[in-house]
Amino acid sequence: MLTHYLVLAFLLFSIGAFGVLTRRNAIAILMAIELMLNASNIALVTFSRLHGNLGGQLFAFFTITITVAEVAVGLAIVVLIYRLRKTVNADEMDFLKG
Amino acid sequence: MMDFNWTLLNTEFFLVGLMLLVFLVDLFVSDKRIPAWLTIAGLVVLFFVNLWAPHYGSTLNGTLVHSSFTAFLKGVFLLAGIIASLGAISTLRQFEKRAGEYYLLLLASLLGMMLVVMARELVLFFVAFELMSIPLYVLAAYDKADDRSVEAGLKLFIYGTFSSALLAMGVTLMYGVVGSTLFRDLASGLTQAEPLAILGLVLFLAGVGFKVAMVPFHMWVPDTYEGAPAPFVAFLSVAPKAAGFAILFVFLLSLFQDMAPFWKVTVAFFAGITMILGNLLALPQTNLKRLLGYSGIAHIGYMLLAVAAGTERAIAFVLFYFVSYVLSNMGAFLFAEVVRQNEGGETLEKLHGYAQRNPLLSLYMLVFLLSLGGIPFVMGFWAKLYVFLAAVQSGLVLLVFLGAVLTVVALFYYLNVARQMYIEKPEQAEKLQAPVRVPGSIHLALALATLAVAVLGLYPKLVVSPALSAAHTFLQTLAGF
Amino acid sequence: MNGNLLLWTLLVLLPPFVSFAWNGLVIPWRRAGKPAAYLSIVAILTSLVASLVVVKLVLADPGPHTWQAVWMPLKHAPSITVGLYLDPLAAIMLAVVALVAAMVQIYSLGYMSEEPPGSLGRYFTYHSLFAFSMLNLVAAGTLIQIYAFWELVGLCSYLLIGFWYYKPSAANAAVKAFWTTKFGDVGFAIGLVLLWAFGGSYFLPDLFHKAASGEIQAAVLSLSMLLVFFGAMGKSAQFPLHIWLPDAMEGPTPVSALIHAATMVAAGVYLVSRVFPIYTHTPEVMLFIAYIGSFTAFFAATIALVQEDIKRVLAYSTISQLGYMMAALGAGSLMAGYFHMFTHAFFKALLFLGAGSVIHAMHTNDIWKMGRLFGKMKHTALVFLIGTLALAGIPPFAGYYSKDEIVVKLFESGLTIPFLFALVTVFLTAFYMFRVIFVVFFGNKEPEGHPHESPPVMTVPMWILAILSIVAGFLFKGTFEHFFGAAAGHGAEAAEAAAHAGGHSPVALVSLVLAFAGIFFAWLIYQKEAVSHERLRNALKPLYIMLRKKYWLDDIAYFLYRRVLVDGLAFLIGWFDRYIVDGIVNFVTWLTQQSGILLRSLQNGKVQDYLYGVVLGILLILLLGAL
Amino acid sequence: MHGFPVLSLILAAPFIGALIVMFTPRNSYYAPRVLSAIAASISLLASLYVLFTYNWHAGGFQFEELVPLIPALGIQYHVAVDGMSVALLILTAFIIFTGVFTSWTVPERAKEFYALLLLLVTGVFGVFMSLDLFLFFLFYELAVLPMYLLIGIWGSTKYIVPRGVFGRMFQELKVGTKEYSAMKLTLYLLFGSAFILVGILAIYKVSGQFLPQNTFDFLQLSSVHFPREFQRIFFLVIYVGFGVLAGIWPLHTWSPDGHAAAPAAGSMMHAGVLMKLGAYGVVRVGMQLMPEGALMWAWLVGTIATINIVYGALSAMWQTDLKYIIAYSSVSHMGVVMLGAATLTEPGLNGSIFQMVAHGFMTGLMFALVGLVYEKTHTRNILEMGGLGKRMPGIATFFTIGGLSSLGLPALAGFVAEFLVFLGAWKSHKWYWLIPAVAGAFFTAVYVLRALKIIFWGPFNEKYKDVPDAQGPEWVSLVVLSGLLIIMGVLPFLLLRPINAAAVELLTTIKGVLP
Repeated sequence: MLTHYLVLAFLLFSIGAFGVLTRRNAIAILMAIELMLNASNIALVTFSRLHGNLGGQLFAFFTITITVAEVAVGLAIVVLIYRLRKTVNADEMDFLKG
Repeated sequence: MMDFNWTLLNTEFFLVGLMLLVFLVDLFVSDKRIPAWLTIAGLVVLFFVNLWAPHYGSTLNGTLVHSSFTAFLKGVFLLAGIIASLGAISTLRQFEKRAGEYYLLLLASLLGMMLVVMARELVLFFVAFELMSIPLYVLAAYDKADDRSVEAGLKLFIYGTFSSALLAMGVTLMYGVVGSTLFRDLASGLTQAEPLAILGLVLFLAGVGFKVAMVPFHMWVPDTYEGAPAPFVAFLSVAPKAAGFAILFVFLLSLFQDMAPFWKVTVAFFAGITMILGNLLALPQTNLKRLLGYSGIAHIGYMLLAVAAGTERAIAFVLFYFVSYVLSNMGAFLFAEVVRQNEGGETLEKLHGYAQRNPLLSLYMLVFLLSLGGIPFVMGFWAKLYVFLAAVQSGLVLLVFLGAVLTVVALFYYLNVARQMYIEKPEQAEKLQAPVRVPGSIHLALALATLAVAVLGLYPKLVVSPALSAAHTFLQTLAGF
Repeated sequence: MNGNLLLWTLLVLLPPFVSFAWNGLVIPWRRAGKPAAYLSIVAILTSLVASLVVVKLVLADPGPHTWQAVWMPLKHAPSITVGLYLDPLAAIMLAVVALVAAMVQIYSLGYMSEEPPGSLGRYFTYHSLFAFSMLNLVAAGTLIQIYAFWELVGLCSYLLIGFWYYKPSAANAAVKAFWTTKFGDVGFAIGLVLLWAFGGSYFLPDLFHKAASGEIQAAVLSLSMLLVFFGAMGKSAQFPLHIWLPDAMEGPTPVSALIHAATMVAAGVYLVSRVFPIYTHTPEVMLFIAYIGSFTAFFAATIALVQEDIKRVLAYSTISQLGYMMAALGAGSLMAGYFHMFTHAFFKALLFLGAGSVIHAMHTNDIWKMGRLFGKMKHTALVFLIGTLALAGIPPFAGYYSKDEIVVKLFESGLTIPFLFALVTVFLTAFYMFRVIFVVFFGNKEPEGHPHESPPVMTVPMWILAILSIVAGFLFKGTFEHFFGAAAGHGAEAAEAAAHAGGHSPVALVSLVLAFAGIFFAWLIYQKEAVSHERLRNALKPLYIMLRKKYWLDDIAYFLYRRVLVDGLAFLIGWFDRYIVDGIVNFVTWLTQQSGILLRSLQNGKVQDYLYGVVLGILLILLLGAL
Repeated sequence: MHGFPVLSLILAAPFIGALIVMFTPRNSYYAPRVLSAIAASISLLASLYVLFTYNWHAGGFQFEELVPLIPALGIQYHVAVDGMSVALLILTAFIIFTGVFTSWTVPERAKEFYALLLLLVTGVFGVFMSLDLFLFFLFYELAVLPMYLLIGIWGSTKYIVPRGVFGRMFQELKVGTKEYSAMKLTLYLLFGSAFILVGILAIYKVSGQFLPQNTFDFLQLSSVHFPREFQRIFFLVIYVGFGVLAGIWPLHTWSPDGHAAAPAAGSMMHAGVLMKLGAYGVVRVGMQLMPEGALMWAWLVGTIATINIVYGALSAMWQTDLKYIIAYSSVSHMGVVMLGAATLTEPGLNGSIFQMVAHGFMTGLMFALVGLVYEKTHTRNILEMGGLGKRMPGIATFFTIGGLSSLGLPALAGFVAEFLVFLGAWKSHKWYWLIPAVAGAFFTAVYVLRALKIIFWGPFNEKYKDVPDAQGPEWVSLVVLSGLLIIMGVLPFLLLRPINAAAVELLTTIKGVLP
């Protein structure tokens, strides 16, 4: 049964990764990354159950916290760039290249 | 049952104290140079404390290990921190009130680095890793009125968090395979037989590959370096990478020791393409910071060579390499900052006539370039030589040959920079008379770095012997827990 | 070498050097022109006087008088030495060189009087250097020294041919002369290396001794002496390396007289004479020399038949006469060859000076633009006639004695083909020389312009040489026979034959008849015009063209130099270097740069595309793991 | 041991000179020039003192000075000279002395120019007198690097017309420009020095097996008999490393481009002295430390040298750029040097070392002249010249002297060297080396005289009617160098005596290991 959760985690991770690669909106990309991180949270909890210790769940809390911090920073940056460029399309962030 | 050894973590506590102090001072003092110099003074004190505080051992159930290896690395981080702070003072003057944040974030990242190299437990490791990374995103976008800086921040952020997600999944898998977050359990549990363990290694390599800018995980480097403020880039280009290498050593040599044949080939391969791409891509660059970014990737390639070798000497020589790299690369970035402040940009043609406008500054840069290029009797020469030596001893002869050939390519673009300063003339002749103003703090940093590069170039033993003993204890502590 | 002789010898050798150094270094002095000229002349006259004393001393005590010193010291291998070697051969040559040089330099005062002073100074500076080098070549004690001065006289020849360097023809001729002689010297140099490696010394007495005692293997000795002879072929303009000499006439005429007639070109002959004791041990090489010499004599004479430039006629005649000398030496008669060189020096210098006098008056070299000059330039015409008679071998002029000797020697040594060549050449010589005489000094055409007799400063030296051209033959024949008659090659047979050679053999008579026949035909065609030379020319058109084209040898040489060496080999190598050797270097650089530029396009600034890099990386790691 | 540290004086004079020059006032015209001349003169006088007091009867290393620098690593300041070094010191001292005067009219940034020049020459002096391989390498790099800036800043550019399939490539690389040449030269030489470094470090490493401590000390190392296999590999490494600087085929192509682009004094130093440094390294480090390796590889060294001789001469014949002609002639003449060394015979080695000096003076003279011609006519294309003899008789005369020396005319230095090498070539195991060597001499005559004819002879070119002859200080270098060529050609034993002492010693080392 637990493998189902792992499969779910894997799917979530893949959807997240796919989203990061294909969505053009910076906010959407942020959300996709959240998905990936959440996938590992699910996996952590699953593994925690599997091994019967609490290490994984503990880890998951830390991951959530870190995710929050990352999102806070990320959104701030997206807001900044929206202010400067009036767009949050990731494809248009190509001033720096070569 | 919880052992806790405070003295082992005295630098970290001191650092936290320093952060608080800087925070408070920043709140109440309007002259933002005061928190700056406070940070620098604190870091210098810390540097020497770290140098002369031989409290080695492990604490918190062996989840944190402090040895001469970590001490050495902390020295490198602190050195980078000092130079980055010195370099930032004049840059931050335009940001008025926000200047204090820079130092706080820098110190936070430093704290993360110090912890990450000490961590021997996954949760601690991951938290420290993020503590190191997140302030860097903010710092990259520090100049929020400059859309290039913000773009650099965004790119670093997206790339970084994506990699974090990969790393998180990697660590999760490691935990999943063994059921413990302690490295000593993981070391015995992660075997080649487990497919998930292999997947864990792959994701781990991808995550850390981002941090050290291993090709093809390097693509954020040039953009971020070009866009972000130079003093920060100087820091970004060395300190997190040193941490990344320490992580690589810890994980590969202990956790994944069972998969050594696999990762050795992989790292050797990536070392090769990193050297090639870094050098080749640096060739057509016209922006100094971008050029240094690519050349930095090439340097990472050389160091990965030593990682692939994976011997005690190789570890020592990577440490040595980082000292050389911190001094010369950060020096070069600070030079770029001086150029930006004077000319309003860092493209190479801005350098025309510099040798005549400010011979001393040009001389500093020349020394850094020679060191980066690996010319004898500046430090970079020995760094490269030692790494090659270590790699040859591990039988990576072909890669060393490749590296040696690419060194000539590297000299091409380093000398090209020298050419812009010494040979090319500015378009308007009267520009030759315009002086180049060098802020005192940067001047101090440049002078010290140049001096160190030259002295250590003549007498590398000063750093080599501590590096060797650090590597020795590192392997001992790996086996010890 | 005793002190007295050494002192006089140095007095011969050094004054020209002092003059050269002074003229060369004291630039205002040289630029003044006349002072430089006087200094040079005083120096060479001093040498002349001293050389006469040396001749007297050496003839009284034939020596050889030697002296040597280390030049390039080596520890475990034979050192290379320099020194002096004086015997009658050298002493007489010293006097000849000094005498002709002195005459020519005095003559030049008149001939070059229209030159600007700076140019005149340069002229006499070169002359001094030449005199110094030539005298030292003659007195040299070691082969390496001969080689050294050999090259130096070559240098002087180059400088003097190119004296009027702004004339492209002169510039080309100078360079051609240097290259051709240098080409021969390549052989000389290799020969020297062999002699050092096997003989262990360059000191002439040592070499003579080692050759005689058989210390050097016969084959090696032959080879090295053959190679040395190549050098002589270049310098003495033997076929096929003669091509430079006619062109060398681009130089001032006195230079032609001194260097390209009397002295330097004779250096090859002198060299062979000098090391004749070695050549006597290499009969094969002697044979080679005889054939080359006699063929050159004939070959050059045929070309001389159709030349229209008075100096070129003389140049080919010089080549021809040098061929005679070589043939004589090859036939084993040192006396004949050396004696002819001795007499030839006087009358050929005389002829050139005479030609110079004519050119000076006419401002042209073309014989067809001259005519009936006898009446206008009595002195010149007379001395020219004397020279011609000597050259044609008419008794009692000097040439008769020496040339006769050669023909007889060739006959006696049984070298049939060389002998026949020599015999035919006698006829040809007389013919082409008198062709010049009749066309220039007599003939039926009035000369262009207003020719006038040259000043005494030119005619007096000519007369001195003319007198010598008359008397040198019978006056000195005895002396030469006494000193050089015995040293013959080709074994005892030849030596025996040489002993008989005094009288008038039938061969000599035939030769004389041929000479008169030559004169007669020349008279018939060019004076009497019984047969128009134009019709003759048309009748023998192919032959005429071949001769006019100088057997195409110059064209072949030019082709070899220009098309094969410069446009061919050098172009090929140069191209290969720039585009292949260096091209590879550049290509690698270019490729590196281009790949950098190409890779750069991957970095397109779009962060999501960057993330594909990460995915690619992960796939790569997995792929590596699968491997 | 010698009382007065004369070698250190030779070394210190240009170095201190460079420092002082660097701090002269920016707008002073005479200060850098006069100071450099003084520094060069001090070195010159000291070198002459060394030449005339060197005891060639005794031979060996004299005027020794030893100061330990890093005893732990066996690194020390150890200098001394033997006959070979003496000859090359003299060469270097004269070339820098004359180089200072040749560049008297350097138009801009004179003080940096002179400082770099003196720095470079310090490196050269150091290499020639170092008896410590580490020190040797340090000075070697010091000698190689300043050239980049010397060419880059004060060099001259010639655009090669892009043609055919290579056109685009050449254009993109900027082939022929001074930047290109400077970069090419530097990278090429550093490529070589990587080999040298590997070789020296290997020697250092292996020395520990035979000596109580790993050492860089040359005298100690020369007592070591390195293993055969080691010598086989590392002689080659050293040969290639130094060979690049000596211009061995096919690694020579930096030389024409570099020398052509360099300023006159730079080419003088580089072609005159630095290329010798390569040959010196092969003989000193390669042959003397690894005699067996030298024996094993003599065939290769000699064969490549003969290629150099003929190939360089023929390439020179094809060039129309005056500087390229001289540069290729250097390639050819360095072949003579290497051939002499490869013969491993007494005359050959003597000739080789003598040729190093002779060619140094000769090529120094030639580049000085070429610099003058270029400066006055502003073209390097010989086809645009012609008839210059009329306007610059002095330059023409000295050019002739230099050219004649290069084609081996007796009474000039080139002859002595070439002839000795010929003798050596014949005496060596490969007698047929003689043939290309002699042929090379002939080809040299062809291109030298051709160039002379095209440049100075022929009808006067009205375009150059206002072109002046050499002036003032420019004469100094011409007179001194051609005087030296003549002195060496007429009195070769002055220099051959010390050279011979060194050559014989080296040969004894090599023959000593013969089976």
